[in-house]
Amino acid sequence: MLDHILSILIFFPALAAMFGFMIQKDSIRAYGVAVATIEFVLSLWLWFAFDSNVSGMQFMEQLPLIPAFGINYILGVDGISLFIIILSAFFTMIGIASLTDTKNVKNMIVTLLFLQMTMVGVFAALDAIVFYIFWELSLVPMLYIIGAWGGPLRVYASVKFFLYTFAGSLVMLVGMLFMAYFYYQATGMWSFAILDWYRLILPETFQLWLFAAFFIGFAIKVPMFPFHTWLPYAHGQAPTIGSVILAAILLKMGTYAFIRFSLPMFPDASVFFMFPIAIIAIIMIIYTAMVAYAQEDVKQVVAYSSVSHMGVIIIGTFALNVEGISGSIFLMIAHGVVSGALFLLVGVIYDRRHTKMMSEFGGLAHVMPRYATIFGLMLMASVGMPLTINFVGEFLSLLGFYQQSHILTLLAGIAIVVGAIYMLAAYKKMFFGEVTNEKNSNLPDVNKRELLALIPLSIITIWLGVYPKPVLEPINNSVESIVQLMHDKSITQEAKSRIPNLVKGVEISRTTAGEAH
Amino acid sequence: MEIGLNHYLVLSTILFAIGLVGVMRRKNLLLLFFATEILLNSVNIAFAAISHYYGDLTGQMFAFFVIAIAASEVAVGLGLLIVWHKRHGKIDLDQMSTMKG
Amino acid sequence: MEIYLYLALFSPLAGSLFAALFGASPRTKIAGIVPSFLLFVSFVSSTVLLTHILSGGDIVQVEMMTWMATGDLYIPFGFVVDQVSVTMMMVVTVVSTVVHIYSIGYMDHDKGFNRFFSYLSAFVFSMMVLVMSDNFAGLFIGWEGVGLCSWLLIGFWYHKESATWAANEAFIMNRIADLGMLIGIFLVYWNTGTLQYAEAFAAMGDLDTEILTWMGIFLFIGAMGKSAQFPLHTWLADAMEGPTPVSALIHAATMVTAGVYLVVRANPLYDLIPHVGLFIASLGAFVALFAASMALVNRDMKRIIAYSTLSQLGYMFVAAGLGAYWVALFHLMAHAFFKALLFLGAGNVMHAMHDELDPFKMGGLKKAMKWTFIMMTLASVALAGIYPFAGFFSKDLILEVAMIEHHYIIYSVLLFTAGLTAFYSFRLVALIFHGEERYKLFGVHPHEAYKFMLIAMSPLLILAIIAGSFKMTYFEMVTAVLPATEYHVHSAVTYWIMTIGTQVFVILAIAFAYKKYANSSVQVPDGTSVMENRFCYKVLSNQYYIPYFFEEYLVKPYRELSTVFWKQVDLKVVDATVDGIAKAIYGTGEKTRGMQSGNLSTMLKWMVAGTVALLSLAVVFGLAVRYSGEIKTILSGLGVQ
Amino acid sequence: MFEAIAFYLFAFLTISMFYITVTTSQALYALTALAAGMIFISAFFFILGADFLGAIQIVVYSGAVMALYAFGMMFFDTTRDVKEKSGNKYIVSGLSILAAILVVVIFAAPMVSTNITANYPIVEGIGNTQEVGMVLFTKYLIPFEVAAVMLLVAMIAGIVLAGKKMDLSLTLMSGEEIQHAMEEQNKKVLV
Amino acid sequence: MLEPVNVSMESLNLMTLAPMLIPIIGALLIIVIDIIKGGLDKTLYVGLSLLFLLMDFGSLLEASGVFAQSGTVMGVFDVMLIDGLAILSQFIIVGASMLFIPLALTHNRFHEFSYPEFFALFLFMISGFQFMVATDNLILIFVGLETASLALYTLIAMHNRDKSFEAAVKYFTMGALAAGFYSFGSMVFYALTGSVEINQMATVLAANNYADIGYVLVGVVFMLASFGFKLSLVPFHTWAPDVYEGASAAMAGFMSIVPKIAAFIVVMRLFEFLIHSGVVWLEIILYIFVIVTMTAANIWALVQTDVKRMLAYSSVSHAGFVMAAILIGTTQANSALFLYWALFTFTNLGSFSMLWISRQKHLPAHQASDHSYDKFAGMIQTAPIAAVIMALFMLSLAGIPPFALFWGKLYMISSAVTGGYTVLALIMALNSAIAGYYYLKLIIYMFMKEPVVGNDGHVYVANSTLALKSIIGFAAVGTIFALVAVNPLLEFITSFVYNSGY
Repeated sequence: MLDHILSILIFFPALAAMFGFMIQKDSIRAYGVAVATIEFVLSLWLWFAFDSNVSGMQFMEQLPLIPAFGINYILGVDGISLFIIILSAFFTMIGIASLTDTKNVKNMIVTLLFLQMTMVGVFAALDAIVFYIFWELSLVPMLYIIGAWGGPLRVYASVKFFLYTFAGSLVMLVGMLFMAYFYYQATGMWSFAILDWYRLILPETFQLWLFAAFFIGFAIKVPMFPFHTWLPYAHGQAPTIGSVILAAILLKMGTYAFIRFSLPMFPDASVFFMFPIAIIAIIMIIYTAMVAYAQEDVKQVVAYSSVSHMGVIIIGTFALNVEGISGSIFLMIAHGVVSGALFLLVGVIYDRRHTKMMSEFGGLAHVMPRYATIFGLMLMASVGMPLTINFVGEFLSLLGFYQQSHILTLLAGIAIVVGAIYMLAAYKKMFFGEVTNEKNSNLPDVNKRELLALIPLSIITIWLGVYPKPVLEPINNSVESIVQLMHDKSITQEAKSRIPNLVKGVEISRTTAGEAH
Repeated sequence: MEIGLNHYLVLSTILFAIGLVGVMRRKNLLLLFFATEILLNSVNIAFAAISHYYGDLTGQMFAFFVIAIAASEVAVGLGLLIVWHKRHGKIDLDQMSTMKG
Repeated sequence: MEIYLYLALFSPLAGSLFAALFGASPRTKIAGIVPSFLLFVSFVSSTVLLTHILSGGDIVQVEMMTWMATGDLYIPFGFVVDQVSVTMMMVVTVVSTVVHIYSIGYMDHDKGFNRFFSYLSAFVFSMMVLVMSDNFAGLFIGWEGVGLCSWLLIGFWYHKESATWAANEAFIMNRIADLGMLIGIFLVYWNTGTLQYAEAFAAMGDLDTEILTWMGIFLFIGAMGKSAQFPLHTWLADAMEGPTPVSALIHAATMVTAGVYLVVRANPLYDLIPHVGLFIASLGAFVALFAASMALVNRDMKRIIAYSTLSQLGYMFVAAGLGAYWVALFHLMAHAFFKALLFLGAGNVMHAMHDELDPFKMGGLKKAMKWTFIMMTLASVALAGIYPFAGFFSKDLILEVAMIEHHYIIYSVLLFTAGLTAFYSFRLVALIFHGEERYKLFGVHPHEAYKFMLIAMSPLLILAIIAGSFKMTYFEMVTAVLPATEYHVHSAVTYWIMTIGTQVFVILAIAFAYKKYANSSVQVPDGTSVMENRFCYKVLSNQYYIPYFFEEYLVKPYRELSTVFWKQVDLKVVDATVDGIAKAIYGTGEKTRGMQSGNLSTMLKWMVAGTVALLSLAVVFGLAVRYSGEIKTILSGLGVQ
Repeated sequence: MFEAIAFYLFAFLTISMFYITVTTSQALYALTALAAGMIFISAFFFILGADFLGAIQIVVYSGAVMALYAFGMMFFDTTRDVKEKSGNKYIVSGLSILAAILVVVIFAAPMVSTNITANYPIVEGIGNTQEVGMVLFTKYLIPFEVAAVMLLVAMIAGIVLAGKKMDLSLTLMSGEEIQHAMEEQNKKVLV
Repeated sequence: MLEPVNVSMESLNLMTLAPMLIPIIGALLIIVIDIIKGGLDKTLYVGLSLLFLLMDFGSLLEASGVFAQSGTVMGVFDVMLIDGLAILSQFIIVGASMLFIPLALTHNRFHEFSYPEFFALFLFMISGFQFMVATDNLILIFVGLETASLALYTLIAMHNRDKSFEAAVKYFTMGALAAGFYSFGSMVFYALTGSVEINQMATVLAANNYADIGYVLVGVVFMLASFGFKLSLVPFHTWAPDVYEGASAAMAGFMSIVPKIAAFIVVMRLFEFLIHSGVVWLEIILYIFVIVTMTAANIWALVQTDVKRMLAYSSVSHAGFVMAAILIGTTQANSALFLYWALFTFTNLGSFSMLWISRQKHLPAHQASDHSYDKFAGMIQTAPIAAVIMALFMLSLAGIPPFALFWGKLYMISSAVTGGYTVLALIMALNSAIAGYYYLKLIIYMFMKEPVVGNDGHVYVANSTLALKSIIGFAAVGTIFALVAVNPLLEFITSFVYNSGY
């Protein structure tokens, strides 16, 4: 069973979803929770069985799919993908568990289970086409969730989300086909296996073009400035559960793909584009943070804050050293937890008041102290308070990038300032002051079902903030192998010097830092 | 002066163009079908001419089949027109635009 | 010894969590008593550690567990109790224990009693982490932790707009500085490969001065935020919106001194870059004067004390910047005691006056509040630096340092500031306790604070009086890790002239303050007096218009720019481009769908048109091929290759 | 010389006939002109030695097709003036003239006719019909048979479309109406 | 006198005729049965047609076995040409027809199916298409094409309502014009080469070294115009939306597949050699055609309000997409064409069948046309399974993996990449994104809108019978599990295409 655990993780929820059609409406929630819990337990088992000292892929599965065209069903996890898989299982579980009563609950739960399949699939896939399949497929359930359960602009938002991402990923697909073609030219064999592609050393110009093609697909997904405008709509209109999963998992696909595809496949291009991308990331960080500050709708604040945080993740990724990449992966998980929790929290108040406008609130701390506390905790995590989960990621990401550029890191570091500005302003508007709106004066505090989701998230937020080692260690091992691969593969002098060589030890990286200064 | 293949080809082209004028200009479907006959016939001249100048029978064969095709087209075309006429009492194609966009 | 270390460190956390358990329940005394007791435990443990260190014991260093480890980066939760940190621990635990006990009384009637203790103990924990950490990352944890607690406590009365505003201001300003600190930490890491103090400092000797300079600057930027140095000082005065015990603990005794602590802790670094040190000292001197000047005219009791704190922090930075780290630390300690005392006294007054803050509306309170009067007067005396109180030993030492290091400008500034300090301190005392009982106009019936609150304050009083006598013991202790420069004015005559001169100057200032404010002619100013309309007064009472400047030129533009970014850029440019593409495509469809008119004639025309278009292309191409030679000639004639 | 005269004569005639066909507003004129044009075309066939084709042209076109059209015309009652809303004449004439000119420009050029081998050469002294028959029933047997199928298709199509059964549209009738109509039909059959 | 001709039966290879003769025999049989005893139920004719198509399929299997063994076979005086292309395309033609025929068994009665002639004509049409693809003789192509087309016009008109007559007349008239173009084009090629057989034309042109490029281009222009009509390339596509709308949905689905694959084969035979001989102009023109057809049709599809018309434009766009294979002209591209079309068959027939199954006799007041988008609003609530299946087809058409058409798109774009057409590949990809919108629109209506009051979902299965359901089920299964079939399909196709020399 352990040999096929990844397949099981992928297809179990889908299968369960099919059976879900037959379940009575009354018991569908219990069914959903049960399935998601089993899935989560399986994912924990995966973690348990995972050997964190091995840097390469584990639990590999291979099955020919279209061997004539080099497409195979290849799965595997390493430290990079492991935790995102667990996170997606976790979020589906608490998402279903804390689902509020909506119309068509059955459809919702079935959709969520399908979505889970695609999420796990994306992170477990080691074949570009299999990856692409899940990548695209993940759009469909999300489209439905936003479009069917969303706010007044839901159709616009869902279509925008879908088409934007779809367009981007098609460009990426062309890139993949080119990559496969180059592989074919080099070896005479068609292959879409990522691990095969890793071995391919491309001339720099090819790298640049391919990097750009992949970049468009990933950047829209992340979303990077200026491709981010679908996100506020999607979040603003999506139901709580949609926003949670979108922010926690789906956005991570983009950044994950950068690490899985762009960096190891195009090390020279990565170095070439490092500064432009860093500048985009900085724009994301500062600009979207400012936009977030101007928002009137609390959900939009969180939505834009996601973009801002994704900027930090990108910065970390393009630090191209172990610290930065590990940090960015950790931050992916951290941001997943925190923004997921924040969206859940916004959902809590939305369920009670059916509005998300901050001007409608004020003084909620009087009425809903527990809610205010948990919100406060997540707020602090979001602004990167040490000993919360976000800090570890942010710190490492920025630390990593500092090796590449000082001034850009300084600019990127503004994240911690502007992040605090919009978050505190929003918190102040909602929770502080007197209760001005009559409708707010008798709101019930968070109930048990909501706590069911929020308490575990709070615990994770603190736990991984204080003791990130169990997660960071496997990540670190896998990242080291990727960085080494990049170093070995790179052809330009620039890239060789920018990407540290881990084999020779730390000396080289230090001198480069000294020179760069 | 010698009449060469080119003469026939040009003649064929001119007739073909006349056919095109008819096809584009005619609004009465019956008269439009006349124009399509012209198109096919003009080509037949060229086929016969080429066949003659190359001393090859294939051209004549082609023309032969074109005639057959033209004839069957007439049958089907008239059938369609009859049905339409029964319903509407007219065969003006301007009134035939319920579907558009 | 490690057990004491852990006890000292984690007792406050336990207290905080304990109080947090009662967070949602109504006020119970136990939520105050247990944390106070636990803090006392922490205090005792710190004392044990102090005695251990004093008795020549080894430095206690523990590594609790790994925090972050990736790549070459390795950050543990490591704690160290050495001479410096133990001093800080003592200061922190003493003051916080006092403040906790005091708060039981002070917050007696507050709804958020339990919550308050939770926050307060959490603060102490963060502060302990800050001072005890053995690496920069741990320092940063504490650094941010105290910031968070400060935010929570300033905004404790969150229904007050001003309080929450001040809380956010404090947090954000600190964040700006923290960014500098973070960059400093990155610099340390990438240049030394570690964040452990010991190893990092050891490695710094081999580094470029330029890098070190940057390191020093960035770390100091962090310190500037926490210690509210110009231009990041505005939050401190606004932070007085918090409950008074908070001001005493956080914004006088402990947190604001973290910046000084950082510079002291990083002394091996700053020793290597004296020019940065000089900058720090100059800034400190400037802030000392600058803050004191604002305190002169202020009409808010707590703000006056806050400015005085700011001013004293300036002193400390002068000392630290000039390399007299132990002096800075000493002043830090002494200051903590008397300033906390002063704040707590102010708290008593506030309670008595029903949260009135304007000293002009008080007067003659010495009858009603005898003990408070005594304590505040003594604290002010200590602050003014009158022999033999604590302030004398620490502050005069700083003047001497400036003198000895030949920084006469700094010296003169500091000397002048000392006079100002005396003046505004006693202006306050005079306005509150002497003169007419103006409060009667406002129908207030002041009363003395609870006995146990006064008793709780007494250790501070005692320390404020006698702290100076620890000087030699302290010196011997801390010089084990800090540069042991002794500052003696070489000529005894000069020394005496200086000392006595300073004393006289200060006493004169006090006398002047008494003369001006302790008489019965003092009225509640109504904005009409000549003085109030003077330019200087306006500048000072508006804090040099700096908050105004911040509001007008930073906050407002930021807000407006944000709105512009959202409404104009994000929606009208970025998003509109995307939608524009979509709309353009859709619009093209709408416009051209007329091509499909449904008319057969049109369709046939399209077919023919298509064919003709193809034909023309074919002919063009055919001709081009046929005449390609000629075309090439023509093109080359035109210069087209 | 005779050939040239004949060519130009018949060219002129066909062009004018067809021109009348496409421009006249009298359907009858159009039909007549078309028939005449067809016959003149057969003249070209005879000139070019494709006797069989010429005969077919006259028989099929003038005989069968024209007769069909004539019947159609009577049926549609288009003997009167045909009123046609003419669209933009410039487009029509412009496109056609352009097409003609473009093709003529190319066709005016002589062709390189090397490498051309006659696959089914015209042998002197044998009747055209014989030759045609020979090729038609060997090489083009299959197309010939398929043409037969095509004519069958056309026949069926004509019968079906013009048939009475098309008058009632089952597509537009609801289930009950169809039921009803069927019963009516059965009655008729019985009667 | 002519000498007598001796022809041995072996040299005729009469077996090559078998696949075409079977449907002709079937058609004749149906007519004969109808003459002997009229008024028989349509199920009989459906069964018979299916039977003969099955036999046809069987004979194709036989032929493919022969091809696999001995390569291309010429037959009957070298008129018949049974190569890989012919076999593959016939597989698609016959396969799609087999999927189509059961659609006659609707719950409601429609006019055309009450005629036995319908089935006869249908079978004649199939044989016409088969002749068209199984030869390289322009004459036989023409005759086959016309046989099929004339039957098709009639089949459309037999639906017997105003729109279908209008559609048939439009189709017919434009078809007549296209026939004129075809004959003119053939004439030019004949004038150039003295032959009407494509391989000989290629030989002669190559021997002349394309000296008469002007003539060649004129011929190509007219051929393009005529096949542009058949393949509905912009601007020759104008019939497509109207005819699809006027014809019954089932017939529309059929039309979007079978005539086009037949035309593709001819185009492939005709243009491939031209492109490979470096007729740059053709390359450019095809490039333009591909892009304009894909893009313009997509853009028009965006603004449609009727699903069937939308699907019509989408079919146009797909044709443009596949036309890229002709342009690229590598073995991979040509294989991609077949793969794409085989997968497209399932998906498109499936989606048109979904429309067919929901066809009402009389439109309610709120519905503007047979299959307006409004009709499908809130379908998920009233007919969830149908909605899911429909969505599936839409997703497949949009190229969402892992559904059928994705693999076609993937392979097609890959062939563009491999062939060096980078920009084309990108444009193809981006067009898929534009296309996503209109497919999505239907999904949005089905899943995210509230149903019209009084719609109990019955309308979506108004025409439902077991036969229709099984066809849809079959198509759905094919669409979902295409993944499994792609590999064998691809290997099969590639070997056939490669061995045919394309």
